[in-house]
Amino acid sequence: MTAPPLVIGETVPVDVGAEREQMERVWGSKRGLWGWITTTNHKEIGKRYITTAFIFFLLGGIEAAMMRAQLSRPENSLIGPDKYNQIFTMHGTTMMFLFAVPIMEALGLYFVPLMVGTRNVAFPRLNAFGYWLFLIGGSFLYVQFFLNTGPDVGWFAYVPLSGPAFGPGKRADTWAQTITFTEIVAIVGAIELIVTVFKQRAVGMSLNRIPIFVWAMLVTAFMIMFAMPAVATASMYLALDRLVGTHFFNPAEGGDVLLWQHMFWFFGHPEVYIIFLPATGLVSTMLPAFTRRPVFGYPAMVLALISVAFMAFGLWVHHMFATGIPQLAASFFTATSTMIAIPTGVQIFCWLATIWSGRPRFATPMLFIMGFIFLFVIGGVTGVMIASVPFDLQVHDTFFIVAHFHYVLVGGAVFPLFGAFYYWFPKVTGRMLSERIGKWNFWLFFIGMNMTFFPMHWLGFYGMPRRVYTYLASTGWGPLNLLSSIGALVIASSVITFLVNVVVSLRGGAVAGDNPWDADTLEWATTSPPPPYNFLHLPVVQGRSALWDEGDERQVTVGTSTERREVLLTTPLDAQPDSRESHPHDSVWPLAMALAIGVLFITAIFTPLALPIGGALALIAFAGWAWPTSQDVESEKSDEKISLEGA
Amino acid sequence: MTKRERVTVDVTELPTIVFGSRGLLWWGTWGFAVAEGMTLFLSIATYFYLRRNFQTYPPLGYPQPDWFAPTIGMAIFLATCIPAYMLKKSAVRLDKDAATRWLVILSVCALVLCGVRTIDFYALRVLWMTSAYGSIQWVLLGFHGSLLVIEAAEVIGTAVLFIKGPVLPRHFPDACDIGNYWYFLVLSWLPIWFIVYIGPRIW
Amino acid sequence: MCSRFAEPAARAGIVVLVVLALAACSRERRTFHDSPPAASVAAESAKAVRSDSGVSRDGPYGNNAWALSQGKQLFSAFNCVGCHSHGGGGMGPPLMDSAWIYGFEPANIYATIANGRPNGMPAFKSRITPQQTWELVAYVRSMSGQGSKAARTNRSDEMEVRPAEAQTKTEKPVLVTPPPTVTPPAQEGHP
Amino acid sequence: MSALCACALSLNGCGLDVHRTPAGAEGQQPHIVLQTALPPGGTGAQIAAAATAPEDGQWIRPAKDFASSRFSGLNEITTSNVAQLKPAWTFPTGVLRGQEAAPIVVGHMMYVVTAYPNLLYAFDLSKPGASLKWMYNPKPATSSQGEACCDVVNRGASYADGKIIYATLDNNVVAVDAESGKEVWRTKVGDINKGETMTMAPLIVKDRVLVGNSGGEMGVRGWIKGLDLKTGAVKWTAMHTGPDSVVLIGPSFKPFYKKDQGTDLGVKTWPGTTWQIGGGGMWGWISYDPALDLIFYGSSNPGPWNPEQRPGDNKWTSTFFARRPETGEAIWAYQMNPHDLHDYDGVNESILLDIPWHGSKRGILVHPDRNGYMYALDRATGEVLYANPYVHITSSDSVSLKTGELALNPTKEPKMGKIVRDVCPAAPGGKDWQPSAFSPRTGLMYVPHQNLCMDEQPTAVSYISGTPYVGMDVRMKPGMGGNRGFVTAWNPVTGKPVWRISEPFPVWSGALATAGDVVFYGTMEGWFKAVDARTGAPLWKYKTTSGIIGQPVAFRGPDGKEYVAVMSGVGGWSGAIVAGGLDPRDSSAALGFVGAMRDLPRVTPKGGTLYVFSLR
Repeated sequence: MTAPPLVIGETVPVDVGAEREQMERVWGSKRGLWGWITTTNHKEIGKRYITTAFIFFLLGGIEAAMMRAQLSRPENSLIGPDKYNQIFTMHGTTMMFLFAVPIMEALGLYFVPLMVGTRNVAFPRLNAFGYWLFLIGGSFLYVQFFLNTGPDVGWFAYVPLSGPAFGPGKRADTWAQTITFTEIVAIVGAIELIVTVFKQRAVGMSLNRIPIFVWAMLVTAFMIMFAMPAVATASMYLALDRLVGTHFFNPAEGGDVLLWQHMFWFFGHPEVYIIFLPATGLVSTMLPAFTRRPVFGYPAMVLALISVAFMAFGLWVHHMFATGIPQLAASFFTATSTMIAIPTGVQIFCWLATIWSGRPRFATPMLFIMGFIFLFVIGGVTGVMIASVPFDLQVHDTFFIVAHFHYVLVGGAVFPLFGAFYYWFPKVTGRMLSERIGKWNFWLFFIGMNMTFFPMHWLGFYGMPRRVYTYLASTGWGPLNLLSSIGALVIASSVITFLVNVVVSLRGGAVAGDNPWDADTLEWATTSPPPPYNFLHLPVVQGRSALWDEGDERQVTVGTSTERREVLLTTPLDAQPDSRESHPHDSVWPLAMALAIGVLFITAIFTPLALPIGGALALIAFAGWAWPTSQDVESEKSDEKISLEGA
Repeated sequence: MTKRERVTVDVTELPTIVFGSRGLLWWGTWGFAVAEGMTLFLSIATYFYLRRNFQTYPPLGYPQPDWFAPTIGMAIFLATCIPAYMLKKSAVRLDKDAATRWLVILSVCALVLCGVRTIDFYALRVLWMTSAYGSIQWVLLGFHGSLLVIEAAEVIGTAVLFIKGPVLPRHFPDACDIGNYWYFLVLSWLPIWFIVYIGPRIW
Repeated sequence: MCSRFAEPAARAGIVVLVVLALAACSRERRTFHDSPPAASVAAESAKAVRSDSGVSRDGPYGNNAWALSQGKQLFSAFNCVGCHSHGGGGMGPPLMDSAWIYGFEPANIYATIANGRPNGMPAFKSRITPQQTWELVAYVRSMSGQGSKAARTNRSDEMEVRPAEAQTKTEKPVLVTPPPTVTPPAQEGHP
Repeated sequence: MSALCACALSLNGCGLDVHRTPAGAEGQQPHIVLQTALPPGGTGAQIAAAATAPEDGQWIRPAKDFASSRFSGLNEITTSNVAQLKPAWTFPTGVLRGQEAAPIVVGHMMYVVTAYPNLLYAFDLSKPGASLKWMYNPKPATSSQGEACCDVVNRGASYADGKIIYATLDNNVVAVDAESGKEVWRTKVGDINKGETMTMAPLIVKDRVLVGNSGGEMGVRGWIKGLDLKTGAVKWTAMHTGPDSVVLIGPSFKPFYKKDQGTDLGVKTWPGTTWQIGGGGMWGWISYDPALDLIFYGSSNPGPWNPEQRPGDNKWTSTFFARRPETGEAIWAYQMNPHDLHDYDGVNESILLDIPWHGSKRGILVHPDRNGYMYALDRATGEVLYANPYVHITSSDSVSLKTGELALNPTKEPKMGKIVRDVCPAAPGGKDWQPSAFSPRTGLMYVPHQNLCMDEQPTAVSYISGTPYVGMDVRMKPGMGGNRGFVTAWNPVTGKPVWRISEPFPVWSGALATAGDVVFYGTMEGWFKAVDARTGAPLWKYKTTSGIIGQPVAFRGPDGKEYVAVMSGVGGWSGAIVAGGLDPRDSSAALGFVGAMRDLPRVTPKGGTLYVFSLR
């Protein structure tokens, strides 16, 4: 039963139950397993994405703990060199490719449609496909690891170590294919985000009004579009070298090993910002809720995001100072590496100004934000230090570097992420996380983090190299390593505290309500958890802080179909209503396509037959994906605006 | 859910079929084109990076690639912009018969070009496993070739849909975006054709 | 929700995993420790015979990628390359082809490397440890495509002088007699 | 379109490395390029007077005379009747390896040494069909086969004092009674366990049997020895590395150029003690000038090939020596390839000539070196009169006549971790062992040689006694023009080629010039060819059962007719792919020669047959 049509100026009646039911029917997924595997709802997929990525975080953490256990004393024989090689490679690969980038994109895929006030991401089937492919790729890596075929060449897999001559067996192939999986996943996610942000924003949400997290995801998505192809190309060269004997990295036949480093770091450095920018977006978006004021310097923040994104592509060579690059190039990249501290500093000062001028409330998310600022500044300072060539040459490949990038990545991304978990958990589940356990969680993490990684600066100065599975007692590195390992134990207990908090709160946490933090962004305008269609009536936005600027009444739009899935498209800059576009139904074909691609990539390691077989499977899945079902035909009929004979 | 809502915008009258940058697919298509274009750009960068490792190009002992057949292929490629253009025009007119016709023609073109691509590989006169020169030549060709094959599958699939299947209104913008992507395919071929077949004669 | 098909599926999954694990194990295992040279060739060869009847007819390392790559380095380090080139032969017979003079079983090749052969093959048992010898055996066999293809490499970081091991045709080994000692033939005079 | 199809076909037809293999060797016809006109009276060059041999119809040493002219004064076979040449008789030796030996004719007997196992056959030419009279088997150690770098060849025997004397692969010099086939003496002069072998043909000067060792690829230390003709006792040994005392450098040693002067250079120009395994064997040709009482020969390449493991000039490898035959004392030396980079041995033949030079007569020797230059040296002093390229050279730019130095091309210097491409000539050089001939009637040298280039990559190598000590991956390929062989007629007076015949394969056989103005040579496909000595025009050819890498000789039979004999049987370094059954897929096989010879197995089988031709 359709509700009576609303007209402009009318106030929405309180009783919208029938309309809700209708929308539930149109946008909801089937119940049970079938519904679970066919859904294209961005929140379902986003939740899965976040959970899967978090599980990879736990696995990566277990690997880290194993390494710390092995290094806790000199000449430890807990883990042999061969296993150790695999473990540190798995740790890096997992954290970078299966946790950090995916979880940031996953947060974007969950929250960006909510924050911009639309019903789903732009290409929902592509979104489902992306998740399945991520799951297959990640599982593939771990299955291979348990089959003793885990990569053992470091997370940046330098040739010639990872090449066919010195990387025997299939271990490096596993790495290369995992990369292929994750870069496809990242690129499709990025395209969805870009199109969602440009075309599906709520009416009135012009570009200068979108939440900073959305800005951060937009900028990140663009970075992914330009950075990921580099690692994709490089890993394709590597795979070709290894599987069919091309000579990209064979200097004897005109290849070049530095080609790998250039291409990898052309991706690899922006990668750091692909992880870090969403985290700053999270911070900027959470901060207003805990300081009771809009974030300070919105335009400066956005410009800083964009300039970081540009500069991030101009400093990859600082990873290669030890390769004997020309002095002029070294100077240039030293300059850019130092320069990127400026926009980053702008952001930090904006946050400080926001806190200074606001009324800060130190709930758990806020604690994580404060922790983030403290740790990230330390990581940033050591970053500026190693931007200088002579210093870098001294500490290159030592534990100093390990300390530096863990401060940047754990401090700069994991802390905001945990803050975000506490902040948005109520929106996703409808229940608050326990603040009491949360404080334990934070302090254990903060102390453990510093205990683990601060000593590593010293270990680096003392000359302890990265990636050695043990060291002699006479080096004197034992005590600091032991301290570091105890710190790892503290971090582990903190993460366990978090898991306990999740389990306890899911059962008996306080019920959250729509907007427990009294925050200003649009996702808090709907129920917790949000319905499949997100908003019954798509909101109209009045200002930068959507919920704070709307007054007593929320302005909404009407006129999108309730008979079929339909999204409202707006103009890219000013977000004026432009068209209504039908939206695809749930489908199993994205899963089928992901399986086909999975078969293609995985079997490609073993036989060139993978190409025709996987290609044929993908073709079938493609046909199934694109061919209109009777449901499509049905729902299209409800659109009376247009007919085939028309025009 | 306590806040009062007031309707201020009614979008009932908005169109449901839009073409070009007003639609989602246009953005998606160019999104992929940008990512793929970046990959092509990096492959071309690789070509020039590896070029520095050879005193002569092609390296001594390797024959020049044949340029004649690939250049004819390139001309055919350029010519296929016409059916792509006509396809776009007929799709915008929502003219199903014309769109079907041009899709079939474009399908034939795509198949012909797949055949031409096979000849292109022979015209390299080098195998990928003989040296980095051969490797990059093959990868440039192969990478664009895989885009071509995938696009051929899409064009043919859409043609079959227009002939056999239920054609929905939203398929017209889809067909239009096939034309857009085809332009990308042709445009990206030009630099590759040039550096693979003409380049070794120049540098 | 899915307990009915979960059990057989899980069982099948376990079987598949076990098979994969076995394949991956023999391919990816890496043995770093080593015993000194000059262990008894007979005892080592006996080990190969055991492994022939038991685990693998390709010798202890025929399917092991690490051992193959080690064998390849040893093949250069111990100057095997000088005589046999990169498999095509020279002073010594080619190793890429199907013809074997002194036997193609791992134990035969072990004995050849360790003890030498009368037509110029030197004995290496005082120089190369048994494990290294087995690695060499595996590599030598891989040159003609014996053993696991998945464990072999697709190219070297060197000048490309021959198709890589993984791209070499798998030959069917045949025994050939060593070059005969020459006996003067009867004279064939032409009027 | 047709070009395209052809391209497609060729790609399909030839498999992996089609682009490195020359097209259709079999179909390619040799062609001649006339480069300069030959004066009707010849160039004016003559065989060094004291080193000539009177034409007695015999052929008692491989090079015919001490001047190494390989010129037969017999003139029954001429340019006009050579087309009627037919096999008179043949003899399959039963040894199917490379046959490089020259048949030796003494009186009514002919003697032939085969490749390993170095059988010596004696034929009685006076019997119908030249029946086998006896066979001598020196029974060389079988393991010596594994120490010979480039096939188990033997370059022939010499006759003196009623004995046939030759060297076996396992380093025994044997003297066999020419009548009975009984061993007279046997002297072991080298050790196969150190990688030493012997393949050269001894030269017998007065009562000295001069022999040297092979093994520059095995880390041997090179030497030349003078044995007593009567007893086989070693009378002197001159090493090619080490202190002056063992190199037999004494007060009368007067090198022409400063770069070759100094004491104990055989030690000082090597790092550490590497001179002890530094190569520099002597497995090629020796000439002798009775007037100066000097022997002339070159030493072989230094070891290992990887030059980075032996910085320095590496004296006295790849060096040309003049010594006294009685005592071995060195008189002068000239190092052609200091710190040799590309296996340019100096062992090629030298032909002793007297030429008009700036208005007067000058006694020179002409030596086509592996490095691609034809050297004309003053026999008495070692001064370089000219050194002109006879093949395409990229490895060096020129030879300075002032300092005697070779100006290397720095871009072709092998460095670890690098691959050097297109080094011309390749490791076997512009010409390898295959000896040239000289005709006093035309005054031209007839030089059979090859046209190859190579890519090379040094690798670290450690010395293991008795195993190869090379440290270089090599991949050879055809040189400029795509053909792999030439026969070049060289004007020794002007230092310029006169005409040149292109052959698809390296011309790995020796040449023979006769007074009938016919030049004979064999090709690796198995053709035995006769060409006009003045123009190079093809006159006659005969297809034998296997590729020819032997040395043709001419002699007068007991019946008074002129015969031409040659061994057919492909092998040697260039033919190792066939003789050793090597795998053509590995272009580094046989030290890289297989890379250029992949199509040879399709053209010729193994063989080992003696062919004797005559008019009838």
